[in-house]
Amino acid sequence: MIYQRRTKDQLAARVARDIPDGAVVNLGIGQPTLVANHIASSREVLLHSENGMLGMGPAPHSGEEDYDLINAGKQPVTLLPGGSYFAHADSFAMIRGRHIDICVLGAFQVSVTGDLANWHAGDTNAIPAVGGAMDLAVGAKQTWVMMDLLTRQGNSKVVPVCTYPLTGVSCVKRIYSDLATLECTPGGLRLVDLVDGLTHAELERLVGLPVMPPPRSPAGP
Amino acid sequence: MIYQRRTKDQLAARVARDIPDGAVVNLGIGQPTLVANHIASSREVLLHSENGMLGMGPAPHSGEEDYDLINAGKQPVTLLPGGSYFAHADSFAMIRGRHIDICVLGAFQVSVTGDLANWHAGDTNAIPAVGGAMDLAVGAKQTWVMMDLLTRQGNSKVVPVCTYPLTGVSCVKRIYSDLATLECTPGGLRLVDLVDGLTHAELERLVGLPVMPPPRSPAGP
Amino acid sequence: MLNKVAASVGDALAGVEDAATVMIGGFGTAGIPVELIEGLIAQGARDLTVVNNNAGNGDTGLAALLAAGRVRKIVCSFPRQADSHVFDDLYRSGRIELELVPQGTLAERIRAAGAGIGAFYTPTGHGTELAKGKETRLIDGRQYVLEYPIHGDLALIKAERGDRWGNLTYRKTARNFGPVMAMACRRTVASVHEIVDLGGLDPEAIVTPAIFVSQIVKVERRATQAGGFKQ
Amino acid sequence: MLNKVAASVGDALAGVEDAATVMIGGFGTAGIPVELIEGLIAQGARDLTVVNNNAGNGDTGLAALLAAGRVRKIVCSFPRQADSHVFDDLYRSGRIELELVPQGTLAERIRAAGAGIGAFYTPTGHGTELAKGKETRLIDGRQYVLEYPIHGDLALIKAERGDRWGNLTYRKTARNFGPVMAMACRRTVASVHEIVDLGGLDPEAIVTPAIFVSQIVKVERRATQAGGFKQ
Repeated sequence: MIYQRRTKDQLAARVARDIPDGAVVNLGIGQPTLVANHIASSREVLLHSENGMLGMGPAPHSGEEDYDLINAGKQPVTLLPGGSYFAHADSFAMIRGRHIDICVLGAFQVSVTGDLANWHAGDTNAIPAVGGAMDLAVGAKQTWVMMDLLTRQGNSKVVPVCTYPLTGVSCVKRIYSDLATLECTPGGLRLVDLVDGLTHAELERLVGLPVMPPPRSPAGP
Repeated sequence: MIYQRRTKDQLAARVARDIPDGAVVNLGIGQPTLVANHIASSREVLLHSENGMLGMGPAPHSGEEDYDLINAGKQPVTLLPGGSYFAHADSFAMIRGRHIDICVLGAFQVSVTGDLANWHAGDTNAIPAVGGAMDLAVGAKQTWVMMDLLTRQGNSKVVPVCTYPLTGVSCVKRIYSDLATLECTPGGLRLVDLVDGLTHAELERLVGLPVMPPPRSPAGP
Repeated sequence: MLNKVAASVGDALAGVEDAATVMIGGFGTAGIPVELIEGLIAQGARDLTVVNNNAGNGDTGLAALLAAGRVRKIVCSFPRQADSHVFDDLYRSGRIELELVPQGTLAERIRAAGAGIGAFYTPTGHGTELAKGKETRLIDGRQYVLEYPIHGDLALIKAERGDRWGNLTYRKTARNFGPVMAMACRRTVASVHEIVDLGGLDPEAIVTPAIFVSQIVKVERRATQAGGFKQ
Repeated sequence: MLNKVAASVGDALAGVEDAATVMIGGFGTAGIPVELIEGLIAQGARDLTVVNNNAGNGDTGLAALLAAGRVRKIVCSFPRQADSHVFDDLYRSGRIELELVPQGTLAERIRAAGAGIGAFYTPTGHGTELAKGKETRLIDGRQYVLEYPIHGDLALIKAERGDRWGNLTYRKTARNFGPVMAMACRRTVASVHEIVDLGGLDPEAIVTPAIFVSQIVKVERRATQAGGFKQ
């Protein structure tokens, strides 16, 4: 059967669909920040940036960049009316104290029970850098991962046990990928949805792991 | 020989004399708050109140009381230009983090090595209340006690070992009393000054403890 | 649309459960959310654990909640005041439990709950009766006591201005415990004297960001009243 | 009279000792006290331990301090950036020591130093390489790692406005590590773009109260420059 991978924007839109009105969300850095562009205008979502801002708005118009107003990825952003600035210790108190409803992170690997590896690809020559990932992974009420399901070499990034250094243990609740949306549960992976044309059996073959069928009435986030 | 006890105001003035220009000072509640009235106008001292204020000013004029602006003793006060308000956790971070140069507290008993008892007179029937005394006692860079040297019954409030429940261990540096100023050192009490007419020998008789003579050049605070 | 403005105190306090831990802001006369306490009395929840710096003044506010027999236990630093007769009577007759906590440790334990800290070592209280039975540790030559967070089900706090997202500012020393209590509870209800449009609060001067607030309710400004002095 | 205004960056930074622990504010492009770092390079102290979220961008500021060979060790959360080549070279050639700390743990360890906390338990990093060898503890069903404060000798921070007592406000996300670093060091020097008269800052909106600041120095405003992205 023929199936089509979700594009990065389609994937971002898929994530955005599950973010409820009024949620406080941290979109980490890199690819997950695309999610902000796809939140329905009917929903009011408060974006938190760990460098000290709640109510983050979109990128400024060209020429209006203010490099004192940046997101965690160090890109210039804006602040919405109702937004606030605070210091780093307060910002991470929000994270660690479980006040962020959802954070969306990229990943190198996720285990079936929700262990996350996203800060270090295990290359001993690489300069390690962790940023706020470890705080976000264990601190948010729900941690979602957004990634391609397979590496360029075709290996599954969802694994029985992570082989890369961990970011957090049993912290990922959902995996939004280009091919399927999966839930990590103590009992293993559970399917949420598949791209059109991809079968459950084919998905299991790609990830090399059993995937439980979705519960009868699909759970919201 | 005849000697005269310092009045409460004379005692407050004696304490004030030792507070250097630019110091950050917490005057606790009750008698020590009198010290504020005696700080020389040539010195700028920042008064901290643990309920969330730095740069506390004098009592308001009658009729201008604002009960949203009170000191730790719950009396209406004012804020000087340059003053600031902050929350309780931040206020006690200042205290515990050793940012207060001097705090002045009352006491039931002080031991020769600087143990302080000032929150509970040991009466098992009494309702206990500690407030911020334990934080101030161990948190300030210097804790000074301001009290009468003797109880109404004539017993010394400076004791070999406190019999009342402790507020803090080895935390009092100086005792300013109606009869003498004393320093608590690991080696025991050391005299700083006496009221006119009181001899060193008579002081030792009153407190019932040996008191070392002052060092040759009297130490500043 | 995110709108945390409750129509009334009654609406804001619906559903408080028996045996809840309720944090109530205020220090002395300043920052007591009187209207919210009255609302809690009307709402009827009982067997409460209350966290507050004091244990009530006179016969209103927290004292009235105590007098109504709704409070099983109080966690505070300074229950004894000139006019704390309601608490005094309950305590002396063994009808209320008291956990006495040094004021800075109280604030820090509440912050720890809000900041996701599992426990912390403080020098405060070491060697005193209030540290009896607690773990201690020598760190860098100094003795510390291990203290645990205080989590709450509900915070009732008095703020000054708010917006529909729940951002708050306070007034003078009425700020006191509001900001940390708002962090530490599953639900935080704040009274404000003014509700402003979104963007009406300076983003540099918001003290409690929206993330910590569940509902705000406007109450009329009454001048804060004088109350009992500590000494 | 209490006057913390230094006449120049040079005056403000006199006497920094070799082997000092220097905390430097800033996250990405925002809040980097460039003029103070330049002043530190000119002052000449060496064998420094630097605490900063990053490890320098391009060839100016912290990168220039590193390039000058003044830094023995860096404590940070995110050294690797698009243009962190100065650090990268030093690190790969073994000429600088790196202590990598999760960003929230970094902020909290600095706060702990400022707030007199002896140590604290955080859930962050449990079960990861960054918690290797650290004490852990199960609290209320959750695993925590014991972390210790980071104390500094000198904090260099960039603020927006200040007064002669040392009160500070910040600008937008340039606030970041400034307030906690100011608490955690024996001496804190802040650059500001404006010095106002006492009372010129709103007491409700002062972010860093005077108590945490040793000296302030006015520097000309230059627009904050773009810098390396994380990814």
